[in-house]
Amino acid sequence: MIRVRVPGTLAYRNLALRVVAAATKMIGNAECEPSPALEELEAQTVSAVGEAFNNIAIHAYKGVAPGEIDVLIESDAERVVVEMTDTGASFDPSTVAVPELDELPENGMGLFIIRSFMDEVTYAAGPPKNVLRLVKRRAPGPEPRLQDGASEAEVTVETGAKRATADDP
Amino acid sequence: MIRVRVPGTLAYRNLALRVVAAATKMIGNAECEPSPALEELEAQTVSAVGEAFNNIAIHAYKGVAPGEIDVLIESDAERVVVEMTDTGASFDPSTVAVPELDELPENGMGLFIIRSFMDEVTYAAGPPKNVLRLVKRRAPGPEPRLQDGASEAEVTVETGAKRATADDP
Amino acid sequence: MKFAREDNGAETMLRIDGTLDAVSAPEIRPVVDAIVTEERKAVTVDLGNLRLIDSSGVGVIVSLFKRVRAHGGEVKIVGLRDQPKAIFKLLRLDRVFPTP
Amino acid sequence: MKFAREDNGAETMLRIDGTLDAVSAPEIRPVVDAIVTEERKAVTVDLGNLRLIDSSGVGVIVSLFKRVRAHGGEVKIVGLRDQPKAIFKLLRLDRVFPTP
Ligand SMILES: Nc1ncnc2c1ncn2[C@@H]1O[C@H](COP(=O)(O)OP(=O)(O)O)[C@@H](O)[C@H]1O
Ligand SMILES: Nc1ncnc2c1ncn2[C@@H]1O[C@H](COP(=O)(O)OP(=O)(O)O)[C@@H](O)[C@H]1O
Repeated sequence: MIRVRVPGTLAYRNLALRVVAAATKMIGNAECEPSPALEELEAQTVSAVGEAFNNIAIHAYKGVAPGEIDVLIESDAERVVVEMTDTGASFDPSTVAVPELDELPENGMGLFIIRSFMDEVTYAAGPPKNVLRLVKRRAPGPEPRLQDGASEAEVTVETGAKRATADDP
Repeated sequence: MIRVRVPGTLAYRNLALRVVAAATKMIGNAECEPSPALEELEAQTVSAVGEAFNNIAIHAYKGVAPGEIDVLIESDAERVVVEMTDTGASFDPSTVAVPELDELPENGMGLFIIRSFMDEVTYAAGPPKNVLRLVKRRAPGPEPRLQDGASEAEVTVETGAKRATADDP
Repeated sequence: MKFAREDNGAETMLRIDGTLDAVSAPEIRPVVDAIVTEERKAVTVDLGNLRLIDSSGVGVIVSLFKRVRAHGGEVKIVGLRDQPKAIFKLLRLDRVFPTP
Repeated sequence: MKFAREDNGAETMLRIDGTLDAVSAPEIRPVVDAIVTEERKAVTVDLGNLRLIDSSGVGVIVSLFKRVRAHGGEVKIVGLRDQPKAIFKLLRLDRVFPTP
Protein backbone atom coordinates (compact mmCIF):
# COMPACT_ATOMS: atom_id res chain seq x y z
CA MET A 1 0.00 0.00 0.00
CA ILE A 2 1.34 3.37 -1.02
CA ARG A 3 0.05 6.57 0.43
CA VAL A 4 0.83 10.13 -0.53
CA ARG A 5 -0.68 13.13 1.19
CA VAL A 6 -0.27 16.67 -0.12
CA PRO A 7 -1.89 20.07 0.33
CA GLY A 8 -5.06 20.31 -1.76
CA THR A 9 -3.73 22.78 -4.29
CA LEU A 10 -2.85 22.29 -7.94
CA ALA A 11 0.86 22.86 -7.26
CA TYR A 12 1.03 19.29 -5.90
CA ARG A 13 -0.92 17.65 -8.71
CA ASN A 14 2.13 16.58 -10.64
CA LEU A 15 3.86 15.10 -7.60
CA ALA A 16 0.79 13.05 -6.69
CA LEU A 17 0.39 11.83 -10.27
CA ARG A 18 4.01 10.71 -10.40
CA VAL A 19 3.45 8.55 -7.37
CA VAL A 20 0.31 7.07 -8.91
CA ALA A 21 2.13 6.42 -12.19
CA ALA A 22 4.96 4.66 -10.33
CA ALA A 23 2.45 2.68 -8.28
CA THR A 24 0.63 1.31 -11.34
CA LYS A 25 3.95 -0.27 -12.33
CA MET A 26 4.22 -2.23 -9.10
CA ILE A 27 2.56 -5.54 -8.44
CA GLY A 28 2.87 -6.08 -4.75
CA ASN A 29 6.49 -5.25 -4.05
CA ALA A 30 7.87 -6.02 -7.50
CA GLU A 31 8.04 -3.84 -10.56
CA CYS A 32 6.10 -5.31 -13.49
CA GLU A 33 7.36 -5.77 -17.01
CA PRO A 34 6.68 -2.84 -19.36
CA SER A 35 3.94 -3.62 -21.89
CA PRO A 36 1.42 -1.74 -24.02
CA ALA A 37 -1.36 -2.90 -21.67
CA LEU A 38 0.53 -1.53 -18.69
CA GLU A 39 1.10 1.77 -20.49
CA GLU A 40 -2.59 2.05 -21.23
CA LEU A 41 -3.54 1.25 -17.65
CA GLU A 42 -1.06 3.85 -16.43
CA ALA A 43 -2.35 6.51 -18.85
CA GLN A 44 -5.97 5.86 -17.89
CA THR A 45 -5.35 5.73 -14.16
CA VAL A 46 -3.21 8.85 -14.19
CA SER A 47 -5.87 10.63 -16.29
CA ALA A 48 -8.63 9.73 -13.85
CA VAL A 49 -6.66 10.60 -10.74
CA GLY A 50 -5.56 13.87 -12.34
CA GLU A 51 -9.17 14.89 -12.99
CA ALA A 52 -10.18 13.90 -9.48
CA PHE A 53 -7.27 15.90 -8.06
CA ASN A 54 -8.33 18.96 -10.07
CA ASN A 55 -11.89 18.62 -8.83
CA ILE A 56 -10.87 18.48 -5.19
CA ALA A 57 -8.45 21.42 -5.50
CA ILE A 58 -10.85 23.50 -7.61
CA HIS A 59 -14.32 22.51 -6.38
CA ALA A 60 -14.12 20.80 -2.99
CA TYR A 61 -11.67 23.35 -1.56
CA LYS A 62 -13.21 26.30 -3.39
CA GLY A 63 -13.36 29.42 -1.25
CA VAL A 64 -11.83 27.79 1.82
CA ALA A 65 -8.27 27.30 3.02
CA PRO A 66 -7.41 24.06 1.24
CA GLY A 67 -7.14 20.94 3.36
CA GLU A 68 -5.16 17.93 2.30
CA ILE A 69 -5.61 15.39 -0.41
CA ASP A 70 -4.81 11.90 0.74
CA VAL A 71 -4.13 9.38 -1.99
CA LEU A 72 -3.98 5.69 -1.14
CA ILE A 73 -2.92 3.22 -3.79
CA GLU A 74 -3.13 -0.52 -3.70
CA SER A 75 -1.79 -2.36 -6.69
CA ASP A 76 -1.77 -6.10 -7.22
CA ALA A 77 -1.84 -8.53 -10.11
CA GLU A 78 -5.59 -8.06 -10.59
CA ARG A 79 -6.16 -4.34 -10.20
CA VAL A 80 -5.13 -0.91 -9.07
CA VAL A 81 -7.28 0.71 -6.38
CA VAL A 82 -6.91 4.42 -5.68
CA GLU A 83 -8.70 6.11 -2.80
CA MET A 84 -8.68 9.89 -2.69
CA THR A 85 -9.83 11.59 0.48
CA ASP A 86 -10.54 15.28 1.02
CA THR A 87 -12.14 17.33 3.77
CA GLY A 88 -13.78 19.92 1.53
CA ALA A 89 -17.30 20.42 0.19
CA SER A 90 -19.15 17.32 -0.90
CA PHE A 91 -21.13 16.91 -4.10
CA ASP A 92 -23.51 14.44 -5.61
CA PRO A 93 -21.92 12.84 -8.68
CA SER A 94 -25.26 11.43 -9.80
CA THR A 95 -26.42 14.98 -10.62
CA VAL A 96 -23.49 15.58 -12.97
CA ALA A 97 -24.68 15.22 -16.56
CA VAL A 98 -22.69 13.36 -19.20
CA PRO A 99 -21.11 15.98 -21.49
CA GLU A 100 -22.50 16.39 -25.00
CA LEU A 101 -19.28 15.60 -26.80
CA ASP A 102 -20.67 16.59 -30.21
CA GLU A 103 -21.07 20.14 -28.95
CA LEU A 104 -17.35 20.35 -28.23
CA PRO A 105 -17.58 21.35 -24.58
CA GLU A 106 -14.65 23.23 -23.03
CA ASN A 107 -15.32 21.94 -19.52
CA GLY A 108 -17.45 19.46 -17.64
CA MET A 109 -15.40 16.53 -18.96
CA GLY A 110 -13.60 15.57 -15.74
CA LEU A 111 -16.07 13.14 -14.26
CA PHE A 112 -16.71 11.65 -17.70
CA ILE A 113 -13.00 10.90 -18.06
CA ILE A 114 -12.91 9.34 -14.58
CA ARG A 115 -15.97 7.16 -15.22
CA SER A 116 -14.86 6.13 -18.69
CA PHE A 117 -11.33 5.11 -17.81
CA MET A 118 -12.07 3.38 -14.49
CA ASP A 119 -13.88 0.11 -13.94
CA GLU A 120 -15.47 1.15 -10.65
CA VAL A 121 -16.05 4.63 -9.26
CA THR A 122 -17.49 5.10 -5.79
CA TYR A 123 -17.95 8.40 -3.98
CA ALA A 124 -18.68 8.46 -0.26
CA ALA A 125 -19.67 11.97 0.76
CA GLY A 126 -18.60 13.42 4.10
CA PRO A 127 -18.43 15.16 6.40
CA PRO A 128 -16.00 14.66 7.85
CA LYS A 129 -14.35 13.22 4.75
CA ASN A 130 -15.18 12.65 1.10
CA VAL A 131 -13.71 9.49 -0.30
CA LEU A 132 -13.51 8.81 -4.01
CA ARG A 133 -12.57 5.22 -4.76
CA LEU A 134 -11.35 4.25 -8.19
CA VAL A 135 -10.75 0.69 -9.31
CA LYS A 136 -8.96 -0.24 -12.50
CA ARG A 137 -8.70 -3.90 -13.37
CA ARG A 138 -5.52 -5.16 -14.97
CA ALA A 139 -7.19 -7.97 -16.86
CA PRO A 140 -9.22 -6.78 -19.86
CA GLY A 141 -12.66 -5.85 -18.52
CA PRO A 142 -16.04 -6.55 -20.11
CA GLU A 143 -16.79 -5.20 -23.56
CA PRO A 144 -17.69 -1.51 -23.83
CA ARG A 145 -21.36 -1.07 -23.01
CA LEU A 146 -21.88 2.45 -24.35
CA GLN A 147 -23.23 3.00 -27.82
CA ASP A 148 -20.38 5.28 -28.68
CA GLY A 149 -17.00 3.81 -27.91
CA ALA A 150 -16.38 4.72 -24.28
CA SER A 151 -17.20 2.19 -21.61
CA GLU A 152 -18.48 4.05 -18.59
CA ALA A 153 -18.19 2.73 -15.08
CA GLU A 154 -21.24 2.75 -12.91
CA VAL A 155 -21.09 5.30 -10.16
CA THR A 156 -22.35 4.25 -6.79
CA VAL A 157 -23.14 7.03 -4.39
CA GLU A 158 -22.77 6.29 -0.72
CA THR A 159 -23.46 8.52 2.18
CA GLY A 160 -20.47 8.92 4.45
CA ALA A 161 -20.69 8.44 8.18
CA LYS A 162 -22.46 11.66 9.05
CA ARG A 163 -21.73 13.55 12.21
CA ALA A 164 -24.82 14.57 14.10
CA THR A 165 -24.25 18.28 13.64
CA ALA A 166 -26.43 21.00 12.20
CA ASP A 167 -23.86 22.23 9.69
CA ASP A 168 -24.14 19.19 7.47
CA PRO A 169 -24.85 20.28 3.92
CA MET B 1 3.56 19.34 4.16
CA ILE B 2 4.02 16.32 1.94
CA ARG B 3 3.78 12.82 3.19
CA VAL B 4 4.53 9.58 1.47
CA ARG B 5 4.15 6.20 3.09
CA VAL B 6 5.37 2.99 1.50
CA PRO B 7 6.18 -0.57 2.53
CA GLY B 8 9.63 -0.78 4.09
CA THR B 9 11.30 -2.64 1.26
CA LEU B 10 13.86 -1.47 -1.26
CA ALA B 11 11.38 -1.77 -4.15
CA TYR B 12 9.82 1.51 -2.97
CA ARG B 13 13.05 3.40 -2.50
CA ASN B 14 12.97 5.07 -5.87
CA LEU B 15 9.35 6.17 -5.53
CA ALA B 16 10.00 7.74 -2.14
CA LEU B 17 13.12 9.50 -3.42
CA ARG B 18 11.22 10.96 -6.35
CA VAL B 19 8.74 12.52 -3.96
CA VAL B 20 11.57 13.92 -1.84
CA ALA B 21 13.30 15.30 -4.94
CA ALA B 22 10.09 16.99 -6.08
CA ALA B 23 9.49 18.34 -2.59
CA THR B 24 12.90 20.03 -2.38
CA LYS B 25 11.84 22.07 -5.41
CA MET B 26 8.78 23.46 -3.65
CA ILE B 27 8.79 26.44 -1.36
CA GLY B 28 5.46 26.38 0.37
CA ASN B 29 3.05 25.79 -2.49
CA ALA B 30 5.15 27.27 -5.28
CA GLU B 31 7.85 25.68 -7.35
CA CYS B 32 11.20 27.42 -6.98
CA GLU B 33 13.48 28.57 -9.75
CA PRO B 34 16.09 26.05 -10.86
CA SER B 35 19.60 26.98 -9.71
CA PRO B 36 22.90 25.23 -8.99
CA ALA B 37 22.28 25.73 -5.25
CA LEU B 38 18.90 24.04 -5.56
CA GLU B 39 20.42 21.16 -7.52
CA GLU B 40 23.03 20.66 -4.83
CA LEU B 41 20.44 20.75 -2.08
CA GLU B 42 18.34 18.22 -3.98
CA ALA B 43 21.31 15.91 -4.57
CA GLN B 44 22.37 16.05 -0.93
CA THR B 45 18.88 15.60 0.48
CA VAL B 46 18.06 12.73 -1.87
CA SER B 47 21.40 11.09 -1.01
CA ALA B 48 20.73 11.31 2.73
CA VAL B 49 17.14 10.11 2.51
CA GLY B 50 18.21 7.28 0.20
CA GLU B 51 20.78 6.04 2.74
CA ALA B 52 18.25 6.33 5.56
CA PHE B 53 15.71 4.40 3.49
CA ASN B 54 18.26 1.65 2.85
CA ASN B 55 19.06 1.44 6.53
CA ILE B 56 15.44 1.04 7.55
CA ALA B 57 14.70 -1.55 4.86
CA ILE B 58 17.94 -3.47 5.45
CA HIS B 59 18.65 -3.05 9.17
CA ALA B 60 15.51 -1.90 11.02
CA TYR B 61 13.25 -4.42 9.24
CA LYS B 62 15.89 -7.15 9.13
CA GLY B 63 14.45 -10.57 9.81
CA VAL B 64 10.90 -9.35 10.36
CA ALA B 65 7.96 -8.74 8.04
CA PRO B 66 8.70 -5.18 6.97
CA GLY B 67 6.46 -2.44 8.35
CA GLU B 68 6.03 0.88 6.64
CA ILE B 69 8.33 3.79 6.07
CA ASP B 70 6.59 7.09 6.57
CA VAL B 71 8.30 10.09 5.05
CA LEU B 72 7.15 13.57 5.99
CA ILE B 73 8.59 16.54 4.15
CA GLU B 74 8.27 20.17 5.01
CA SER B 75 9.92 22.61 2.66
CA ASP B 76 9.99 26.37 3.02
CA ALA B 77 12.25 29.25 2.01
CA GLU B 78 14.69 28.51 4.83
CA ARG B 79 14.98 24.74 4.88
CA VAL B 80 13.83 21.27 4.03
CA VAL B 81 12.86 19.03 6.93
CA VAL B 82 12.41 15.30 6.33
CA GLU B 83 11.09 12.99 9.03
CA MET B 84 11.34 9.27 8.43
CA THR B 85 9.44 6.95 10.72
CA ASP B 86 9.71 3.18 10.97
CA THR B 87 8.44 0.55 13.39
CA GLY B 88 11.44 -1.76 13.20
CA ALA B 89 14.46 -2.37 15.38
CA SER B 90 16.09 0.69 16.92
CA PHE B 91 19.77 1.44 17.03
CA ASP B 92 22.09 3.91 18.69
CA PRO B 93 23.67 6.13 16.03
CA SER B 94 26.26 7.39 18.53
CA THR B 95 27.87 3.94 18.48
CA VAL B 96 28.40 4.00 14.72
CA ALA B 97 32.00 4.86 13.93
CA VAL B 98 33.01 7.33 11.23
CA PRO B 99 34.36 5.30 8.29
CA GLU B 100 38.09 5.35 7.59
CA LEU B 101 37.84 6.74 4.09
CA ASP B 102 41.53 6.23 3.37
CA GLU B 103 41.02 2.50 3.74
CA LEU B 104 38.45 2.51 0.93
CA PRO B 105 35.59 0.89 2.83
CA GLU B 106 32.94 -0.95 0.84
CA ASN B 107 30.19 -0.35 3.40
CA GLY B 108 29.50 1.57 6.58
CA MET B 109 29.26 4.86 4.67
CA GLY B 110 25.50 5.44 4.95
CA LEU B 111 25.33 7.33 8.22
CA PHE B 112 28.43 9.31 7.26
CA ILE B 113 26.70 10.46 4.07
CA ILE B 114 23.58 11.41 6.03
CA ARG B 115 25.52 13.37 8.66
CA SER B 116 27.77 15.06 6.13
CA PHE B 117 25.06 16.25 3.77
CA MET B 118 22.49 17.32 6.37
CA ASP B 119 22.67 20.28 8.73
CA GLU B 120 20.83 18.54 11.57
CA VAL B 121 20.31 14.84 12.19
CA THR B 122 18.18 13.64 15.10
CA TYR B 123 17.20 10.07 15.85
CA ALA B 124 14.46 9.31 18.36
CA ALA B 125 14.44 5.60 19.11
CA GLY B 126 11.20 3.74 19.69
CA PRO B 127 9.33 1.63 20.40
CA PRO B 128 6.76 2.11 19.18
CA LYS B 129 8.39 4.21 16.46
CA ASN B 130 11.85 5.29 15.39
CA VAL B 131 11.96 8.78 13.96
CA LEU B 132 14.92 10.09 12.01
CA ARG B 133 14.71 13.83 11.45
CA LEU B 134 16.88 15.48 8.83
CA VAL B 135 17.17 19.21 8.36
CA LYS B 136 18.81 20.83 5.38
CA ARG B 137 19.04 24.61 5.33
CA ARG B 138 18.58 26.41 2.05
CA ALA B 139 20.79 29.36 2.92
CA PRO B 140 24.50 28.57 2.79
CA GLY B 141 25.33 27.11 6.18
CA PRO B 142 28.43 27.75 8.28
CA GLU B 143 31.83 26.91 6.83
CA PRO B 144 32.88 23.25 6.85
CA ARG B 145 34.23 22.38 10.29
CA LEU B 146 35.94 19.12 9.49
CA GLN B 147 39.63 19.05 8.71
CA ASP B 148 39.02 17.15 5.55
CA GLY B 149 36.36 18.70 3.42
CA ALA B 150 33.10 17.27 4.70
CA SER B 151 31.09 19.23 7.21
CA GLU B 152 29.40 16.77 9.50
CA ALA B 153 26.17 17.50 11.30
CA GLU B 154 25.99 16.81 14.98
CA VAL B 155 23.79 13.87 15.83
CA THR B 156 21.54 14.21 18.82
CA VAL B 157 20.19 11.00 20.23
CA GLU B 158 16.84 11.15 21.92
CA THR B 159 14.97 8.39 23.61
CA GLY B 160 11.51 7.90 22.18
CA ALA B 161 8.45 7.82 24.38
CA LYS B 162 8.89 4.39 25.85
CA ARG B 163 6.00 2.12 26.58
CA ALA B 164 6.14 0.58 30.01
CA THR B 165 6.58 -2.95 28.77
CA ALA B 166 9.18 -5.55 29.45
CA ASP B 167 10.04 -6.22 25.83
CA ASP B 168 11.79 -2.91 25.34
CA PRO B 169 15.23 -3.51 23.90
CA MET C 1 4.80 22.92 -20.02
CA LYS C 2 6.77 24.68 -22.74
CA PHE C 3 5.37 26.11 -25.92
CA ALA C 4 6.63 27.70 -29.12
CA ARG C 5 4.68 29.62 -31.77
CA GLU C 6 6.04 30.00 -35.25
CA ASP C 7 4.36 31.87 -38.13
CA ASN C 8 5.19 31.04 -41.70
CA GLY C 9 3.14 33.08 -44.19
CA ALA C 10 -0.50 32.14 -43.57
CA GLU C 11 0.47 29.20 -41.38
CA THR C 12 0.92 29.14 -37.65
CA MET C 13 2.60 26.30 -35.84
CA LEU C 14 1.98 26.01 -32.09
CA ARG C 15 4.08 23.41 -30.30
CA ILE C 16 3.10 22.43 -26.78
CA ASP C 17 5.47 20.17 -24.82
CA GLY C 18 5.27 18.52 -21.42
CA THR C 19 2.11 18.71 -19.33
CA LEU C 20 -0.94 20.75 -20.30
CA ASP C 21 -3.14 20.68 -17.23
CA ALA C 22 -5.08 22.87 -14.83
CA VAL C 23 -1.76 24.38 -13.72
CA SER C 24 -0.35 25.19 -17.14
CA ALA C 25 -3.50 25.74 -19.24
CA PRO C 26 -3.83 29.34 -17.99
CA GLU C 27 -0.27 30.01 -19.22
CA ILE C 28 -1.10 29.02 -22.79
CA ARG C 29 -4.44 30.92 -22.89
CA PRO C 30 -2.98 34.30 -23.95
CA VAL C 31 -1.04 32.62 -26.76
CA VAL C 32 -4.21 30.95 -28.02
CA ASP C 33 -6.15 34.22 -27.69
CA ALA C 34 -3.53 36.01 -29.80
CA ILE C 35 -3.78 33.42 -32.58
CA VAL C 36 -7.57 33.93 -32.58
CA THR C 37 -7.41 37.73 -32.48
CA GLU C 38 -4.96 37.80 -35.36
CA GLU C 39 -7.42 35.64 -37.32
CA ARG C 40 -4.80 33.08 -38.29
CA LYS C 41 -6.36 30.75 -40.84
CA ALA C 42 -4.09 27.69 -40.92
CA VAL C 43 -3.09 26.60 -37.46
CA THR C 44 -1.20 23.40 -36.67
CA VAL C 45 -0.84 22.30 -33.06
CA ASP C 46 2.13 19.99 -32.61
CA LEU C 47 1.60 17.73 -29.60
CA GLY C 48 4.42 15.32 -30.42
CA ASN C 49 6.15 16.11 -27.14
CA LEU C 50 3.03 16.48 -25.03
CA ARG C 51 3.31 13.93 -22.25
CA LEU C 52 0.13 14.56 -20.28
CA ILE C 53 -3.09 16.49 -20.81
CA ASP C 54 -6.19 16.92 -18.67
CA SER C 55 -9.68 18.25 -19.36
CA SER C 56 -8.51 21.86 -18.75
CA GLY C 57 -5.85 21.41 -21.42
CA VAL C 58 -8.36 19.91 -23.80
CA GLY C 59 -10.63 22.89 -23.08
CA VAL C 60 -7.98 25.34 -24.29
CA ILE C 61 -7.37 23.42 -27.51
CA VAL C 62 -11.09 23.04 -28.22
CA SER C 63 -11.52 26.76 -27.59
CA LEU C 64 -8.78 27.49 -30.13
CA PHE C 65 -10.40 25.13 -32.62
CA LYS C 66 -13.88 26.62 -32.33
CA ARG C 67 -12.79 30.24 -32.55
CA VAL C 68 -10.41 29.75 -35.48
CA ARG C 69 -13.15 27.84 -37.29
CA ALA C 70 -15.60 30.70 -36.60
CA HIS C 71 -13.27 32.92 -38.63
CA GLY C 72 -13.20 30.41 -41.45
CA GLY C 73 -9.84 28.94 -40.45
CA GLU C 74 -8.69 25.43 -39.65
CA VAL C 75 -6.83 23.83 -36.72
CA LYS C 76 -4.87 20.62 -37.28
CA ILE C 77 -3.35 18.44 -34.59
CA VAL C 78 -0.12 16.56 -35.25
CA GLY C 79 1.99 14.15 -33.26
CA LEU C 80 -0.62 13.05 -30.73
CA ARG C 81 0.53 10.03 -28.71
CA ASP C 82 0.28 8.16 -25.40
CA GLN C 83 -1.96 9.62 -22.69
CA PRO C 84 -3.03 12.69 -24.73
CA LYS C 85 -4.00 10.38 -27.59
CA ALA C 86 -6.13 8.28 -25.25
CA ILE C 87 -7.89 11.42 -23.96
CA PHE C 88 -8.53 12.79 -27.47
CA LYS C 89 -9.94 9.47 -28.52
CA LEU C 90 -12.18 9.16 -25.47
CA LEU C 91 -13.56 12.67 -26.02
CA ARG C 92 -14.01 11.84 -29.72
CA LEU C 93 -11.79 14.75 -30.73
CA ASP C 94 -9.89 12.45 -33.07
CA ARG C 95 -12.96 12.69 -35.30
CA VAL C 96 -13.11 16.46 -35.10
CA PHE C 97 -9.56 17.45 -35.77
CA PRO C 98 -8.05 16.72 -39.14
CA THR C 99 -5.00 14.63 -38.21
CA PRO C 100 -2.92 14.31 -41.35
CA MET D 1 20.07 0.72 -14.02
CA LYS D 2 21.48 -0.38 -17.35
CA PHE D 3 25.04 -1.39 -18.04
CA ALA D 4 27.23 -2.28 -20.99
CA ARG D 5 30.66 -3.89 -21.03
CA GLU D 6 32.93 -3.57 -24.01
CA ASP D 7 36.41 -5.05 -24.38
CA ASN D 8 38.90 -3.58 -26.77
CA GLY D 9 42.26 -5.35 -26.64
CA ALA D 10 43.58 -4.88 -23.10
CA GLU D 11 40.95 -2.25 -22.31
CA THR D 12 37.56 -2.80 -20.76
CA MET D 13 34.88 -0.14 -20.78
CA LEU D 14 32.02 -0.57 -18.31
CA ARG D 15 29.17 1.88 -18.71
CA ILE D 16 26.61 2.15 -15.92
CA ASP D 17 23.49 4.29 -16.55
CA GLY D 18 20.58 5.31 -14.36
CA THR D 19 20.50 4.46 -10.66
CA LEU D 20 23.13 2.32 -8.94
CA ASP D 21 21.70 1.67 -5.50
CA ALA D 22 20.90 -1.06 -3.00
CA VAL D 23 18.36 -2.42 -5.50
CA SER D 24 20.58 -2.51 -8.58
CA ALA D 25 24.06 -2.98 -7.08
CA PRO D 26 23.53 -6.77 -6.77
CA GLU D 27 22.74 -6.86 -10.51
CA ILE D 28 26.11 -5.39 -11.47
CA ARG D 29 28.13 -7.53 -9.03
CA PRO D 30 28.57 -10.54 -11.36
CA VAL D 31 29.75 -8.22 -14.14
CA VAL D 32 32.33 -6.68 -11.85
CA ASP D 33 33.38 -10.12 -10.59
CA ALA D 34 33.94 -11.28 -14.18
CA ILE D 35 36.18 -8.29 -14.94
CA VAL D 36 38.22 -9.15 -11.84
CA THR D 37 38.40 -12.88 -12.57
CA GLU D 38 39.55 -12.23 -16.12
CA GLU D 39 42.31 -10.01 -14.69
CA ARG D 40 41.51 -7.09 -16.96
CA LYS D 41 44.27 -4.53 -16.54
CA ALA D 42 42.85 -1.30 -17.97
CA VAL D 43 39.29 -0.71 -16.86
CA THR D 44 37.33 2.47 -17.51
CA VAL D 45 33.99 2.98 -15.78
CA ASP D 46 31.82 5.44 -17.67
CA LEU D 47 29.36 7.10 -15.30
CA GLY D 48 28.33 9.88 -17.69
CA ASN D 49 24.72 8.72 -17.61
CA LEU D 50 24.62 7.68 -13.97
CA ARG D 51 21.90 9.75 -12.34
CA LEU D 52 21.97 8.49 -8.77
CA ILE D 53 24.30 6.38 -6.64
CA ASP D 54 24.18 5.31 -3.02
CA SER D 55 26.72 3.79 -0.65
CA SER D 56 25.93 0.26 -1.93
CA GLY D 57 26.73 1.40 -5.46
CA VAL D 58 29.94 3.03 -4.30
CA GLY D 59 30.79 -0.23 -2.53
CA VAL D 60 30.66 -2.16 -5.81
CA ILE D 61 32.87 0.31 -7.63
CA VAL D 62 35.39 0.45 -4.79
CA SER D 63 35.45 -3.34 -4.74
CA LEU D 64 36.20 -3.37 -8.48
CA PHE D 65 38.93 -0.78 -7.98
CA LYS D 66 40.67 -2.62 -5.14
CA ARG D 67 40.60 -6.03 -6.80
CA VAL D 68 41.78 -4.83 -10.21
CA ARG D 69 44.57 -2.90 -8.50
CA ALA D 70 45.56 -6.07 -6.57
CA HIS D 71 46.26 -7.67 -9.95
CA GLY D 72 48.37 -4.74 -11.04
CA GLY D 73 45.61 -3.14 -13.12
CA GLU D 74 43.99 0.28 -13.05
CA VAL D 75 40.39 1.51 -12.86
CA LYS D 76 39.54 4.95 -14.26
CA ILE D 77 36.24 6.77 -13.81
CA VAL D 78 34.93 9.05 -16.54
CA GLY D 79 31.90 11.29 -16.89
CA LEU D 80 31.06 11.67 -13.19
CA ARG D 81 28.46 14.40 -12.63
CA ASP D 82 25.63 15.66 -10.42
CA GLN D 83 24.66 13.55 -7.39
CA PRO D 84 27.22 10.78 -8.06
CA LYS D 85 29.94 13.43 -8.31
CA ALA D 86 28.89 14.90 -4.95
CA ILE D 87 29.02 11.44 -3.33
CA PHE D 88 32.45 10.61 -4.82
CA LYS D 89 33.77 13.95 -3.60
CA LEU D 90 32.34 13.50 -0.11
CA LEU D 91 33.87 10.02 0.18
CA ARG D 92 37.15 11.43 -1.20
CA LEU D 93 37.11 8.96 -4.06
CA ASP D 94 37.85 11.78 -6.48
CA ARG D 95 41.40 11.63 -5.08
CA VAL D 96 41.64 7.88 -5.47
CA PHE D 97 40.42 7.35 -8.99
CA PRO D 98 42.40 8.76 -11.86
CA THR D 99 39.81 10.94 -13.62
CA PRO D 100 41.34 12.00 -16.92
N1 LIG E 1 -14.59 16.65 -5.72
C1 LIG E 1 -15.60 17.50 -5.96
N2 LIG E 1 -16.09 18.26 -4.96
C2 LIG E 1 -17.11 19.10 -5.16
N3 LIG E 1 -17.71 19.26 -6.37
C3 LIG E 1 -17.28 18.54 -7.41
C4 LIG E 1 -16.21 17.64 -7.26
N4 LIG E 1 -16.01 17.04 -8.46
C5 LIG E 1 -16.91 17.56 -9.30
N5 LIG E 1 -17.68 18.47 -8.69
C6 LIG E 1 -18.82 19.18 -9.31
O1 LIG E 1 -19.17 18.47 -10.50
C7 LIG E 1 -19.05 19.30 -11.65
C8 LIG E 1 -18.57 18.52 -12.84
O2 LIG E 1 -17.23 18.11 -12.65
P1 LIG E 1 -16.33 17.69 -13.88
O3 LIG E 1 -17.07 16.70 -14.70
O4 LIG E 1 -15.04 17.23 -13.34
O5 LIG E 1 -16.13 18.97 -14.78
P2 LIG E 1 -15.57 20.42 -14.42
O6 LIG E 1 -14.70 20.27 -13.22
O7 LIG E 1 -14.84 20.84 -15.64
O8 LIG E 1 -16.79 21.26 -14.16
C9 LIG E 1 -18.13 20.43 -11.24
O9 LIG E 1 -18.36 21.61 -11.98
C10 LIG E 1 -18.46 20.59 -9.77
O10 LIG E 1 -19.59 21.38 -9.60
N1 LIG F 1 17.67 2.58 10.71
C1 LIG F 1 18.49 1.70 11.30
N2 LIG F 1 17.96 0.74 12.09
C2 LIG F 1 18.76 -0.14 12.68
N3 LIG F 1 20.10 -0.16 12.57
C3 LIG F 1 20.69 0.76 11.80
C4 LIG F 1 19.92 1.73 11.12
N4 LIG F 1 20.76 2.53 10.45
C5 LIG F 1 21.99 2.09 10.68
N5 LIG F 1 21.98 1.01 11.50
C6 LIG F 1 23.18 0.29 12.00
O1 LIG F 1 24.30 1.15 11.84
C7 LIG F 1 25.30 0.54 11.00
C8 LIG F 1 25.97 1.58 10.11
O2 LIG F 1 25.06 2.06 9.14
P1 LIG F 1 25.58 2.78 7.84
O3 LIG F 1 26.57 3.83 8.21
O4 LIG F 1 24.38 3.28 7.11
O5 LIG F 1 26.35 1.71 6.99
P2 LIG F 1 25.90 0.25 6.45
O6 LIG F 1 24.40 0.29 6.35
O7 LIG F 1 26.58 0.13 5.13
O8 LIG F 1 26.39 -0.73 7.46
C9 LIG F 1 24.56 -0.53 10.25
O9 LIG F 1 25.41 -1.58 9.86
C10 LIG F 1 23.49 -0.96 11.24
O10 LIG F 1 24.02 -1.89 12.15
